[in-house]
Amino acid sequence: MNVRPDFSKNANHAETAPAFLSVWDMHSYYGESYIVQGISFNVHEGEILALLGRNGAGKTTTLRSIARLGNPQVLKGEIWLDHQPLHRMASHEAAVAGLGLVPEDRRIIPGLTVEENLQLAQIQPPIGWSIERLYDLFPRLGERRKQEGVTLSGGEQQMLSIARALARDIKVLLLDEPYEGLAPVIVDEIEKTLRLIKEQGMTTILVEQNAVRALQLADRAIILDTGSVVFDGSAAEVLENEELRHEYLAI
Amino acid sequence: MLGIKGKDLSVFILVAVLALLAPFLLNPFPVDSAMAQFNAGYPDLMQRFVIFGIFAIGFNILFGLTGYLSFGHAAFLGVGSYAAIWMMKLVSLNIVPGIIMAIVFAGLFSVLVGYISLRRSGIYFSILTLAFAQMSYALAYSVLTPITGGETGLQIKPGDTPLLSNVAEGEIGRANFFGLEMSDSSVITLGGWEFTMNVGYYVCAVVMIAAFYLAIRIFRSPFGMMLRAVKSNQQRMNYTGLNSKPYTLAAFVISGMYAGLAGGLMVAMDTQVGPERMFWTASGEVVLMTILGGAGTLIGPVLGAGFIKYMENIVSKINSTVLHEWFAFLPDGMEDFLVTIFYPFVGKGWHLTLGLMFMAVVIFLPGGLVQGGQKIAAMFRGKKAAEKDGKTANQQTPAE
Amino acid sequence: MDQIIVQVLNGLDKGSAYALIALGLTLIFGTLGVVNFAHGALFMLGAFCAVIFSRILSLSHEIVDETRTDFLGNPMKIDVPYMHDIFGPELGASIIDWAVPLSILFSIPIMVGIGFAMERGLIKHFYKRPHADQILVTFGLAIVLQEIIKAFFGANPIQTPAPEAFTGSFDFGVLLGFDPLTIMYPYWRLVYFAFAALIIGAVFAFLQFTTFGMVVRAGMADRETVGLLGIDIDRRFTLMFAIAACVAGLAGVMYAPIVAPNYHMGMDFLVLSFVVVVVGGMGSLPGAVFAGFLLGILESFASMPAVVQLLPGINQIVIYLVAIIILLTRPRGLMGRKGVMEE
Amino acid sequence: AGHEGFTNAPSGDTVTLGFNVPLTNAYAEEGADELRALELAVEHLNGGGDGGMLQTFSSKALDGTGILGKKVEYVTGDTQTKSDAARASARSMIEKDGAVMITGGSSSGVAVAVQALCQEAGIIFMAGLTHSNDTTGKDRKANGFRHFFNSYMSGAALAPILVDQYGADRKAYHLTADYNWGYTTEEAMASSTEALGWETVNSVKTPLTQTDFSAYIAPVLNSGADVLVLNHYGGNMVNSLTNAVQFGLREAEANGKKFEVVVPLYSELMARGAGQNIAGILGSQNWDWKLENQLGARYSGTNAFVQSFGEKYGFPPSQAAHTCYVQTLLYADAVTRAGSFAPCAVVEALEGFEFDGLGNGPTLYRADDHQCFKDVVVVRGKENPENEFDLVEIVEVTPTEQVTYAPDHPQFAGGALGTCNNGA
Amino acid sequence: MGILEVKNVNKRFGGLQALGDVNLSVAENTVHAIIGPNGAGKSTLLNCLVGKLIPDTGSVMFAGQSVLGRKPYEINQMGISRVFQTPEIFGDLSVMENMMIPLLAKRDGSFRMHAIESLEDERELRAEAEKMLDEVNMLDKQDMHSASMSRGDKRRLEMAMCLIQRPKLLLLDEPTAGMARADTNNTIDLLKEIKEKRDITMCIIEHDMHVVFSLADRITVLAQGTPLVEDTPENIKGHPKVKEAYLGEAA
Ligand SMILES: Nc1ncnc2c1ncn2[C@@H]1O[C@H](COP(=O)(O)OP(=O)(O)OP(=O)(O)O)[C@@H](O)[C@H]1O
Ligand SMILES: Nc1ncnc2c1ncn2[C@@H]1O[C@H](COP(=O)(O)OP(=O)(O)OP(=O)(O)O)[C@@H](O)[C@H]1O
Ligand SMILES: [Mg+2]
Ligand SMILES: [Mg+2]
Repeated sequence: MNVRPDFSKNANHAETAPAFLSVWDMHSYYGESYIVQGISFNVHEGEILALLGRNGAGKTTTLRSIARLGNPQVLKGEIWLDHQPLHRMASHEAAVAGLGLVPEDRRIIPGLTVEENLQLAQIQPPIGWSIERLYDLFPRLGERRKQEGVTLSGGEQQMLSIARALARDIKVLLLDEPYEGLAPVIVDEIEKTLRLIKEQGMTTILVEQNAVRALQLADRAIILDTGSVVFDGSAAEVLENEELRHEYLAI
Repeated sequence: MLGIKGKDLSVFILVAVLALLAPFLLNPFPVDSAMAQFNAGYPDLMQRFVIFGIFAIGFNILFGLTGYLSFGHAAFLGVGSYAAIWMMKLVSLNIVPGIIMAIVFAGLFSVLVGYISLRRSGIYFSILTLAFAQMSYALAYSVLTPITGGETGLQIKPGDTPLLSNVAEGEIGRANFFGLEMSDSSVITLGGWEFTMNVGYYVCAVVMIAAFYLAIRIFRSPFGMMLRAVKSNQQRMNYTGLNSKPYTLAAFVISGMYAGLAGGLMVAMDTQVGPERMFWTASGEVVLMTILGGAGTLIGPVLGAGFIKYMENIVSKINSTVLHEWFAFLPDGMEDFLVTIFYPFVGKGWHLTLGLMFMAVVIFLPGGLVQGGQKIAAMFRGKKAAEKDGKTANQQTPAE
Repeated sequence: MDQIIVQVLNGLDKGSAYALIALGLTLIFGTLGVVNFAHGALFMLGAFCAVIFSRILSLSHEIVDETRTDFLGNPMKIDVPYMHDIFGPELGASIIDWAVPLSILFSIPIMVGIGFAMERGLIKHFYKRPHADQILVTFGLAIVLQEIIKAFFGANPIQTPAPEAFTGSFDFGVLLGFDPLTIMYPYWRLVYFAFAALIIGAVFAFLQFTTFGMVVRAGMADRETVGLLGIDIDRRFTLMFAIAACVAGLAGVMYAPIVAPNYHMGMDFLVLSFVVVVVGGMGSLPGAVFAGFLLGILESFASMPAVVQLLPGINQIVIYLVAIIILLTRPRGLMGRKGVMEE
Repeated sequence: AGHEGFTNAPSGDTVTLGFNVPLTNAYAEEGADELRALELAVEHLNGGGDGGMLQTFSSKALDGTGILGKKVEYVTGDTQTKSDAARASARSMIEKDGAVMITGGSSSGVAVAVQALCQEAGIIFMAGLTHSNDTTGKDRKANGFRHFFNSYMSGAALAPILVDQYGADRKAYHLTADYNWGYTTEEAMASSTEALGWETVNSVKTPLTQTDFSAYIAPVLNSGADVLVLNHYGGNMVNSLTNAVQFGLREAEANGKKFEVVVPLYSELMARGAGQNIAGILGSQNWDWKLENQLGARYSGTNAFVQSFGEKYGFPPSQAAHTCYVQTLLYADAVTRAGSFAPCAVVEALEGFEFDGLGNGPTLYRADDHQCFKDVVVVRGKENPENEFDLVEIVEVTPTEQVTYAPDHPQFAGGALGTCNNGA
Repeated sequence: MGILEVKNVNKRFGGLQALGDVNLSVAENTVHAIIGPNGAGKSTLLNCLVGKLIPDTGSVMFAGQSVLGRKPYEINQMGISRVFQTPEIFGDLSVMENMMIPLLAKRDGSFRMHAIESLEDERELRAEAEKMLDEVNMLDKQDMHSASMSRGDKRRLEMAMCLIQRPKLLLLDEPTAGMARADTNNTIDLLKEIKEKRDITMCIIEHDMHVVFSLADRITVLAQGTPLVEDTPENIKGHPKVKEAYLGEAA
């Protein structure tokens, strides 16, 4: 069953390590609108990949496609995570398989308290960080544990959303603009956390508008434009390549 | 033309032409043919089509635009009817004052109900309107019998001598429009076909065309846009400096007045009112008509109204004798077999067919009958369009 | 005083029927967010489970009695239930007599099955559709279910009596120190009250002491995100729906001896049960139960002769009047949660 | 000849009748039974079957060749027991199908509404099951006729028998359906029983939509009353009676007497719905299928009808079926005697018409209000019914004279027949 | 005396003191930034200004009039517009219609029934809307269904909707969060231009210091519901307390 497609032809980077997460020729649609237009890339275990591009380039769509959310529809393509065919799974199966998404609009569940939001993440095994450990990471959440999640401040909600992903034992963390709305100190804090969990072997895809910041953290970078990959290489390469930065990232 | 253009204008012209030619279009089968059962071109049903069409058009202004789902609109129809019949009993047999009072009273009543109910939204609003309508029904049925005639309702009686009309002693007054009696018809016979041109129907049709025209104007007006904005995001509306309350109340009252107009016309066509006109199922019916046709579309509610009234009046009249007649040409065994198959769905089983149709429409045509029409239209437009669509699909990349 | 006690009893009993129906409805409507106009039909199906089961128990074969004639002068045919053949006339008769309580066991799998089929086959596709579409499709379904029952059982009510042992009334008055025969209350209604309390308690316990309720509520608010957390929300929705159908059905089974089942009994209850749920507050189970009892008691009091004579017609409108007052003074009903079905 | 100058004058060799009965909603069973009888009537009029009551009918004008030589055809429609729907259905029969007469229906609201419509349109309306005084009282119409008895007659027929059975010193408690029929029935029952010495302790109106009457039944036992009169029909009757039995009223005693329950208007179909609960309860009926067997040839026609109905459908007919059948025959007969379908001619033929042999004994169609006058059957629920069609036993028959009233009796005041209308 | 005067405003949520004795004075035609850690009460303060929340105590005066006790739409009619932290637009309507609504509100007041006039005939308003859309680079999207735009676009639309009303006071809650660098820069330019061209006062909440320092004339730092300091951008940058509590390495 677990026949893995041979990606070597498609992977336009030189690394030889076997890919942990592979996306191959993925096409996604919102209804009639054709958004992700056949993208392929690999992520290796323990790597942080920065996914960059302008507004509307299709970054969020890509992450949502990988997470197997019903909208957009992936009409063609394969997604493999650690020998498991994600493209054949529903989103909850993909989550059990080890995928964790921090969505761009945070998606705190209305009607549930902070703690319940976290408990919810631990109903279906495998379970990751304990709730207490998450409170240590974000003390603010601990203080607010009995408050309804949606009444948190914007930044607090962002923390909760990240904490909720970590509450599950995941193999790949997909972060859609995690720094948005966070105070600079907290951004520093989260960056440290990301480094920390990277050290523990977590694989991460990071979508971020603040490209410089993302690139400083990431090992590799992919740049999307109108739903296609226009660059796939090391993060350092992007930082050095002025032309690229200018054309696609406007920095 | 007339301040509407493009697609709206064609829809309007289509509706107007359909309404005016209905006596012909709805009677496609010769009188003596077995299919004559399906003819709907007789005055009563045609009147019902357009009257319920008006009711549904008005309901759609509230529901389709603002998303507020009222479950008590039949109360306004009932109030309009009672107002109209009293006008006819007391003031004039001419339908105009009756209809005007129907609109006025329904409007006033909807101001009251709307003002209170609109303090809540969503399902809470629906239940408030339902509660008002059910109270109106219950009171009209029993305690208010002196005013409403109770269960048996109100009719024009031999003793009724309206102020402005002269009715001969012992005769029963008839509704008229400046002397033209509503029940007057002339029958045109063409070969095996018979077409009934009825005064009452044409009065209704003209009113409906006017009501439809007004609805189009409202839909395309800044006011209509505001109503859609209410449905979309009330929060943003408030922070943009708009008070959403009067907008919704205005929509509520307008649709209540449409209901009153429908109620008044009903009395004008058939001078009788009963309280079950206000029962919750009657309110539910207009909801179903609107959704069935396609909520928020211009023509949908009219289609939905026609569909339900057709089922009610035509399918319920098919009995086993009629079925046997239809299939008489088949060998006996076949005939009985087919009759057995169809029998549960017609006549006393017409509710079953209606229920199945409701389900089928929502399941297969999420946008209501209008969507069905669009699908058929698309099919007719044929391959050429399909090719074009296929090409554009790849280019449809909104990303910049 | 005794009259007041009687009406409280009546109210509690009426209330327990309302509360049970509203409980089932609020599981679907307040928790799953589906405006289920077929809920009354589920209640009706429950009642007909009792009818069907007692029909099954009294399945008979005919014997011809030559000594008597029927109305057309032919020899009379007499039905003998198989139960009598199997268990002997006495035990057979008492098994048939106990048909209604026995049919609880019969109805649970049936109602769960119906709920399951309904959710998987139909409702599932309507969670994300507008409420209006849900109304249309479930109303259509309700009509279809009704008509099917009507085709088999006719439009007339069908008496489905409680067991012999529960007929007759209990004299409460004596218990409370009144004269005998002042406060009489039928046994079966007391049974109904106890049964309702049991079911309500069981549903509460299930939702309170497990995470099930929280997960379903979360799934209602945001299916997508719950899916992202690895939870298969569809399965839980199905289960929830089946439970709700079962609660509605059981309410119907036990109601059969109180009011003879007929095919439109569900529609008769439908509007009222929506009113109860909404007055209780969307998404709140205690609210629905509480509102059920409250409206039941108020309705009973409003039907007292003295009250009706004072305010003619009050018995007709009391529920709606109270609903209006409550909804105007409490924006989300008695205990509603914010944001549920408020858009 | 002469078939013109009025609405829907039959032109070909057929004539169309409209059968407007409840096919859906609560009275669907009654509607279905009416329809069976109506179809049977058509069969008999057209010379089919065994001829049913044509053989026993005192008027011999009908000969099984249709009406005035025209074959009888019919259309059916659904009143839904709503006056709007009933009128819509009737109008479609008139406007689309060309019906010259409409019959059927099983509630007074519908009867009054359709009767008024027929009056306006110039069609004959032969009322089906309608029991409210209003149909031939304040809402009477020249073009409408009622064969069924009414509230007043129920009261007048029942009261003496109630006094006879339960004594003159009784205190009655009325539960009354809160609509017109309920009002007239309560009034009739109260005034007839009071005239014979009963006292009315209380009367409470109950909503039509009520299904559980416990809150109304519970106070009865302590109200000082010893009789409960249920002015309910159909589903209301089934439920209130069931509740009364549940609350032990049948076993109770009050004022030192056995507590009794009375249901003024019985219906066989609803009795079936009430099952065991009707045992021993008194009420009145327009007709019963056992009349001729038990009370002899005065009620001839009964057996002939039961025979042909039973042969065709396998069970005995209800009074609703009987009424509709008779109404159809009476109409056909009147047309034949008048020699014209013209409504005014029919009205003339029916007004003051006396006949016999249609199951009710000698009967008069009174000219003043178009109400039939005939014996009223008082029945009681059987203790041990043999089958579901044999739920009531005949107690007594109250003769016509006792139930006859003056046309301007206060309970019927306020109406006027007006003039007959031939329509177009 | 500033155009906006906030005096001793307190707001509690249950046990939490979200705002404690906030005093703020915003001078006319200046850009006043409010920064501070997540959950400091910035959005809460804004909510008190627009009538979404009512302060427990204190007063809020705008142009000499109290805003307290007024409905949100009345406050808007006084000349205050607000951009939300998560975009609030009319998702069911097209972009053009989204622009027309604030214009109508500006022209006709809080309620006016133009039920018979055609929307098409409002040519002047349309032209004005087009001009504004052009300014925010969204002219090509004017017929788009606004719910199906990417989030950055929604933000820009919301801002355009507020700007087109020509408010006297514009409140911006993280206007550039999630916006691509290029668009952030465009937004800064746009706001600068508007500030120069029109009589407008702005209150801006931002975590992006680049935006804050390029726009603000004065900055208030809020921490735990109370103003920590208020000063010019230059002074804030160097302020040790601010650095520690908020800015972290970013400064
Ligand atoms: N629900 C939707 N329906 C239709 N089109 C959509 C939908 N969501 C997004 N799009 C379109 O898909 C394209 C890509 O959007 P996406 O959200 O993936 O961009 P993004 O790269 O994440 O941008 P941003 O940086 O603004 O978040 C955009 O053009 C957008 O208009
Ligand atoms: N409705 C509420 N109920 C309870 N607490 C609330 C409510 N609204 C806000 N809070 C709390 O008040 C505090 C201030 O929230 P606010 O949204 O004003 O913060 P903020 O300064 O805007 O933060 P951010 O920069 O993260 O958006 C937070 O701790 C939040 O959790
Ligand atoms: Mg994005
Ligand atoms: Mg904030």
